[in-house]
Amino acid sequence: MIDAIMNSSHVLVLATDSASDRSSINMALLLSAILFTCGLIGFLSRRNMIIMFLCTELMFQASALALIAFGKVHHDVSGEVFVIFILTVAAAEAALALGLIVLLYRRRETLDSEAWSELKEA
Amino acid sequence: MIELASLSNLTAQALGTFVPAILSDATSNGIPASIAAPELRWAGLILLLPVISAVLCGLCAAMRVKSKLPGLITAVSLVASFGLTLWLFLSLSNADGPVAARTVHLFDWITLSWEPTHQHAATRWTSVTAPFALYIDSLTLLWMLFVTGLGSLIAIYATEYMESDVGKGYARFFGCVSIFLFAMGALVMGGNLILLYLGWEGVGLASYLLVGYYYTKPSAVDAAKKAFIMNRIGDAGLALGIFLIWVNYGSLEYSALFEAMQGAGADGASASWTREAIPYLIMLGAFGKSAQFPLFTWLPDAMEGPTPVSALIHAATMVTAGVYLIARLYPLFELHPHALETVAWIGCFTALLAATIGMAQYDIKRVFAYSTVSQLGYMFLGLGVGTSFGAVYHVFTHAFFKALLFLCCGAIMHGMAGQLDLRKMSGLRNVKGFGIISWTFLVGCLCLAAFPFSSGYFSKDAIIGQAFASDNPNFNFLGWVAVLTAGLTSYYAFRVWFRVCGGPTKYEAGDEVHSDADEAHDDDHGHGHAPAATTHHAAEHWHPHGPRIAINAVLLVICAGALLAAVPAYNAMSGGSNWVQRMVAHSSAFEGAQLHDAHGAEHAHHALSFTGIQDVHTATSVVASVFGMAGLLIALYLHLLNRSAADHLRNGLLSNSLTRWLPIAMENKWYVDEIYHWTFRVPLWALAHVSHFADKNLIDGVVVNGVARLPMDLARLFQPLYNGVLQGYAATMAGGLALILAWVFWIWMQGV
Amino acid sequence: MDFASPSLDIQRCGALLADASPTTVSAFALTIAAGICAAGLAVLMRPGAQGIRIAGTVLALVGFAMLSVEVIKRASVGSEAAGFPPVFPVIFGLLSTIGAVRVITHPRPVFAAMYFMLTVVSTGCMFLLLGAEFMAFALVIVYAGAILITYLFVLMLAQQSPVVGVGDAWYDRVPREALSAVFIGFVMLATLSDAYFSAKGQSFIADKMQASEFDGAVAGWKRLDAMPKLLRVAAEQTLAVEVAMAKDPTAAATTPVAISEVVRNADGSAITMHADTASIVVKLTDGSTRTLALAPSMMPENSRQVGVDLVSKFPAGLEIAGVVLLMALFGAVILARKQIELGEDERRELAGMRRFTVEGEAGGSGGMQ
Amino acid sequence: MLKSLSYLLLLLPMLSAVAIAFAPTKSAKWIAAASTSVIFAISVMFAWAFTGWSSGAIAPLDAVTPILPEFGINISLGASSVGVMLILLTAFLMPLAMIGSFTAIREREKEYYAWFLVLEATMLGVFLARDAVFFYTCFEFSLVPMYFLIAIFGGAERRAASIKFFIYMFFGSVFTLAGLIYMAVQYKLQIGNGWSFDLDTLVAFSSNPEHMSKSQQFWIFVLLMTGFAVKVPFFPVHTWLPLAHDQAPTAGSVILAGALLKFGTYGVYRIALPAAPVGAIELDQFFAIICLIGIVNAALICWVQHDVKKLIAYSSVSHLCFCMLGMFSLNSVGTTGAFMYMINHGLSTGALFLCIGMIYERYHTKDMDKLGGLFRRMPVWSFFMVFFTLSSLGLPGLNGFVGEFLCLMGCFTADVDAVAGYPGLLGPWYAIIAVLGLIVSAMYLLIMLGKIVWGPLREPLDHAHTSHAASALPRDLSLREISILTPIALVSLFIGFYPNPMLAPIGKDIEESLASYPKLVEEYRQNGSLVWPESAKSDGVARTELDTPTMAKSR
Repeated sequence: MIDAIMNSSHVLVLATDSASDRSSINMALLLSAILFTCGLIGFLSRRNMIIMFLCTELMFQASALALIAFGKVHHDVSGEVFVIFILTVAAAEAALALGLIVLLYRRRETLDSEAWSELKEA
Repeated sequence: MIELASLSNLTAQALGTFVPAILSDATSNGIPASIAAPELRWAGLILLLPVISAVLCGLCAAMRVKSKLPGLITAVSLVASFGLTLWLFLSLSNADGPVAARTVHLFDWITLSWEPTHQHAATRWTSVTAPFALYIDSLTLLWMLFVTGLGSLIAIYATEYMESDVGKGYARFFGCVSIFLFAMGALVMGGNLILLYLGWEGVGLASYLLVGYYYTKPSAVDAAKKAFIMNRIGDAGLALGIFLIWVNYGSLEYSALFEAMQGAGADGASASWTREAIPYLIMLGAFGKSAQFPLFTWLPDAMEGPTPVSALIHAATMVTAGVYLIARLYPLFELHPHALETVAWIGCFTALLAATIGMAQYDIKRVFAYSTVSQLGYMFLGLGVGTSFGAVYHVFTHAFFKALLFLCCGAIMHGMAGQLDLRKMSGLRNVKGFGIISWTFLVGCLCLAAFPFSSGYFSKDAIIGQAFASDNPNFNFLGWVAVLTAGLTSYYAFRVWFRVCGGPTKYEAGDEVHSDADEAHDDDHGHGHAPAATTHHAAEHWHPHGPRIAINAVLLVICAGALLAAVPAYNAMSGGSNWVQRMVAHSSAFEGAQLHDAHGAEHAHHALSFTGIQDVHTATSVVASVFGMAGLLIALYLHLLNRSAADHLRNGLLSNSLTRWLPIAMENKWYVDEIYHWTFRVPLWALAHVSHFADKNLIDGVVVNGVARLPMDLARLFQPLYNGVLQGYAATMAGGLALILAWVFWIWMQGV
Repeated sequence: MDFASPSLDIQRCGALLADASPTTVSAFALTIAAGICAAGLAVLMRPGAQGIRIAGTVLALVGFAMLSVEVIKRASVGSEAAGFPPVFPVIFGLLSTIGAVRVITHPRPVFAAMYFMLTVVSTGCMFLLLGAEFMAFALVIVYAGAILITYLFVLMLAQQSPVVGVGDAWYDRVPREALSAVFIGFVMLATLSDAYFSAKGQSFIADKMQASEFDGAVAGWKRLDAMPKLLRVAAEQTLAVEVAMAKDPTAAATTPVAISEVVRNADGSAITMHADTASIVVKLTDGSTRTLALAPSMMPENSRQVGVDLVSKFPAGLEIAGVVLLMALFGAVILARKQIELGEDERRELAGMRRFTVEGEAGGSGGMQ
Repeated sequence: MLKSLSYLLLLLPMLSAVAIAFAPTKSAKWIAAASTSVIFAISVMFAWAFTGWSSGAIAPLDAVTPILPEFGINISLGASSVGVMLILLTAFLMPLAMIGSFTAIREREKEYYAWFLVLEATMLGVFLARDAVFFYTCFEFSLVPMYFLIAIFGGAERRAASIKFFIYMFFGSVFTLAGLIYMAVQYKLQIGNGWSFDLDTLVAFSSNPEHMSKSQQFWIFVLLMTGFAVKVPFFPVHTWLPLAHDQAPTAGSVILAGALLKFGTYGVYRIALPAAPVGAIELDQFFAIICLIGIVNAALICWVQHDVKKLIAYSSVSHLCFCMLGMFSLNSVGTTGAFMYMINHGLSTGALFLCIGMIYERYHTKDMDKLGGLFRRMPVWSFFMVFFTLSSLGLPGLNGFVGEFLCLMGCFTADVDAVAGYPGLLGPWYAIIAVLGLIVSAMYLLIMLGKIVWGPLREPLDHAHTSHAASALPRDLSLREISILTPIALVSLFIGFYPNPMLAPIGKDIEESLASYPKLVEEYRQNGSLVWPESAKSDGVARTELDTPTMAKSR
């Protein structure tokens, strides 16, 4: 039992040594950049409002990932705490935004975001 | 013939012989230095009484007094004012000696002084001071005597004349008359140019209010406006002149000013244009007020006012203010002989122009209005050729006879229900109640026509004689023009008299404009005229009614005045001295030596030498009398003996293509009004519209609103980015973010 | 805290970025790789034939591979050991990327949602690799379990089924302005990857990691300090281990030693930090005191650390998050509860009347004429 | 005594405004009338107790309340004799304007009167301020009440008018603020004993050749003048005025013409001229020409107006340009004239606006083509209308003349070729052109009189209907209205015949505050330029000191 306790610190943390730590951090950062970019591109180019929201979730993912990676860099768990907040916001947003999308859909019977362009002047 | 010669000798004595003696006296003394006379402060009452009367009239108007009380107040206060003036005159005049000028300081009006900044300006140019002070010399007294005298007489006349307006405009009328008398008093008695300017504008105001007295008549309102504006043009000139006087002579008070002017040559100042321009600017003011050539058209229009006003303001007193101004500043004009010559030319030209217009008018008041312009031209001619005495004497006589003529016109108008057309009246001398009018009218016409030995005769000949006496050939020419004008004057004066008073009795009623305008339309919705009532009135119940005691008495008194105005001249003929001349010679208007060096009255050759008469004044009177009699005789033939000949002549002129312009132009006043309208008013009016347009559309529309619109248009430039689609905004945002990131990482951070 | 002001930090980061000379080359390589990725994505975005799509996929994969290689190469900067090649991060990264790409390219929203789930799960794995177990599971539970399901419900409510013969809705098939979107994305990706993976960025990360290692440990011990029960358990275990280790086989029958309390300093802390070890002082039941050195494994696990941090450092944020959720709940209820009322214009339209809002009227501005 | 009175002058209007806000609606107008009357009484006491009449110096009141002491910003009060006169004018016009609004304003009375009292506080603040920031604050804050007064109680185009008024003014005075701040910053940098926003200190500082170079002076003058020029208003920036006047309620127009426009002229006199003599002298002819264009242009525009109120508004432009022409003759005579003109314009134009307001209340039109011959209907009103028109066109014996005369005189005495005189920079030609403006002004004012006062009676067709509906106003003026106009008329007459009590203190004041001018003007006249260091020592100092201490201090 005691041995198990002594070695338990390595059980879940797969990468402890500096170099492999760094390469997974790097990969995480790269992934966050890619996810964010994909989310951005998707948000800009997809017309379906649901997909657009999905893309914002993608960007949330990216930022959560970056937060955790940098938390790791700084040996600080605040990054993870912030991810909790992100999750909160994402959940709240999903609840409201999807409700709104449904309402919008009922109005125009379409999910095309271009159906809603009253903001433009003249 | 012998008798004529002896008479002319007497005339010569009266007009000429005393001149050198008095002149030498005056020149040696210069302008008598003024004496501060605080003991004469009561003279301020002469000005204060009309003010009090004006205030009381205003109160009467406010209390809606329905009696003749305002007239009474005014008459009493003006008579008291005249009495005070007379008292002042008597207390100041001693037997023969010069009346020294007195200055009476009443209170400080405008005072602004500062430390001298130039060494050589230690005494003058250190203040702009215009106290409410009186400058009393013989010229002032002369003027004030006839101003207050005629003023009170005409006020008495008006108490009856204006009676139909009792309770309506009566108080207003007399209030304005009082204001006029105050302003005229300030103009004449003021001890500095600013006070003169106050009076100058004040009489303009009174004239404005009185000309526009029948304010429901658009023509009266227009006439009032025109009078004020044209005067204002002149006033602007006067104001500029006053400023330049200050700039050049360093003071505005007469006493200091005359001193400065007499030393003007010696103070070493170069003759800058500012100095040269002064007399011309002053002249502009004088011509505006005295209705001379460029600015004369307001005076005939001003006849829209009630007739006493025409008599008082537009014949006797206010219009002579220009003459007073130049006479008062004669020392200044003597420094600028060319300016004086200009005065002469313009005066003479105006005299002729106005006489020709007067010949062709049918409205008798207008005839005399043009006659006033013409006679004022004579006065300026007199000033211009160097006889301020002649000018002032003519002012003096003219005040009486022209006031008389206007009052007669007014009485006729009063009695004939506003009739003024000389074609519609005839033989009034035989109508009951019009006798006094007719004969006093005749006296007025005789004086106006310079009938030998009338007052006008002496005063006019003093002017024309001086013109002929001059060495300056231009003046001689002007003299001939003046003589011709004298003939024309005689013609039109008697044209009126023969038409109106002579011939068979015949008349039509006028339209009662002056008295019924208010009465008929005091209902709430009346606009303009109520013709039905008037025609009814005119057609069935109308009879001419002669004036009552006040008008008749005043006519007689003024008639007597017009006759007695010749007394100084007779006095001079009989070996005494001309009182007017003495008064003038002891004032600032004395004729300086430099004007008379070359051409004394005694010299052998003058422009009229061909008549064989040695003395120029005698010669003048002979020549002028000939012209005058000719005019009279022509008038007699055309307008009394053979009236159809006049029409015949007119038709003859009209039918001849060469001459037809003459009567048309004369009857249309040489189109001066129209010329002014098209050369000044219309371009200015167009400019005003252009200004308005530019202000509204260019400055405000393009520039101001343009600046305000700039951000908006700038925003419009970027508007396509905001196409309303969510992703458009998102793309902009993301692109911006990407750009910022790229800039931060690739450019900004590289530099740190 | 070290980062007193964020601007300073960015500047320092920039300074680090600037001094290494090979960055120009590597930045170029990264940009090229990002460009290839973008090209591939751009091809994939267009609805097109199968061959082209395959080409796009290949292109994107190549780009991804180049990026990964570069990134992994960079990880060794500043450390001698080459280390074990990071198989798991690459695999999860690839999966996650494929999922993300499919989310934005798949014409059917349901499939997109499913791919999104793939992304979420593999990102969760990435979290695990980074030692954030709690967040990894939370992510999967909240996202995959809750949010994604909501999406699917909404898709069911709103999405029209594909019409036979026509296929999916046109707005799902045809992306709008894909090229410009991809370009913007490319700029962003290139910038970010350049910032992260340039030599300076890498050495910054390495420095930071090294510098903050001790601080991280200290923070961990502090959190343990804040948890008295756990501390006591840790103390007991350590004591037990120490006793076991020091147990003299000869002294078999000694009375067991128990801890009566953990001694705290004047400032209330129990753990004392030395160079790289943490120790506590405990008072034993027999009245004696004893200093115990805590083993690294005694540090509380990730979930506990996050929990303590959440309540001790961000209580206000926590409360606000709760309020946000509550409000979202209300909002969702209100939105879902009743039909939204038709606007003025719609009602007028239904009644066959003219619309109220006239074109151009909305832009009318008062003000200066 | 003086100190407490000055505070009272500022506080009482504010307190009354608050009182009105909480008082019942019915009593609002009575509170306003009473408090403005009390303020007038206080201002008279203030003038009575004022000690600077004969010395001419700006009399500091030792009333300093620090606001931001580390920046030297205080509410410090003081007054010169000129300022006291403007205070008197403002306080005199306010109760009349308030009483004049009794029947005109029937809705939202509380707001109306409260805003007016706030406005009065700001106006008195401007004339009392001795601190640049306080001055500017009051200067700008006056826009707020005026904005609401126009926007709520104005005519048909009130929105546009109020917005234009506000933005235009604001735009201009931002430059003035920049000028003031520049002076203060330079003071801080060069003197080095901290900040000061005291007007006298700043003015003395910046007019010193050791501190400000020629070009600095030039630009300071330009900056300061930009705001003041809009307020005056000078020629190309005057277009807000007709609109604002036209749309403002009667009392608003009265106060706008009577006191607000004087901010500009007062600012020029109090700050711009003393602070930047070089700029003033070098730009003198430019501004004089602008004034001339303004005089003639506005006068001509008046001629073609149909709206009486607009006509008077444009005449205001013309008159104020005249006033500024006098001031820019840069000598004692002209500047004195300019001051007389300011006061007299306030009285006569204010009274004209009141008269027009009375007509508007009765006929609900200001169109001269629809009104005419009102003498028959309203002789008392006509009397006042004619009276104030004459005063406005400068009839001697009424107030307008004195200022007009002295302004022109100022131009003349400034003649270069004259034998002698008080030095100045303009010459007769300026005055000659200005006189044209006088002629045209007589023209349009008399045309106006001819249309509405004289002539056959013309009334709007629906007059009978509306007059019954509107109010129980009598056909001619009521006693209340007469009692508003009579004091102004009496004051006009008094000033017309006895301006001396005003002339002497103004002259003294000018000698004090423009003390450096005679010498400089003389020098400029003789050399065509001024001996003034082209670059003062400030530049180098400024650059080194600008970076460090100011930034640190502002943290």
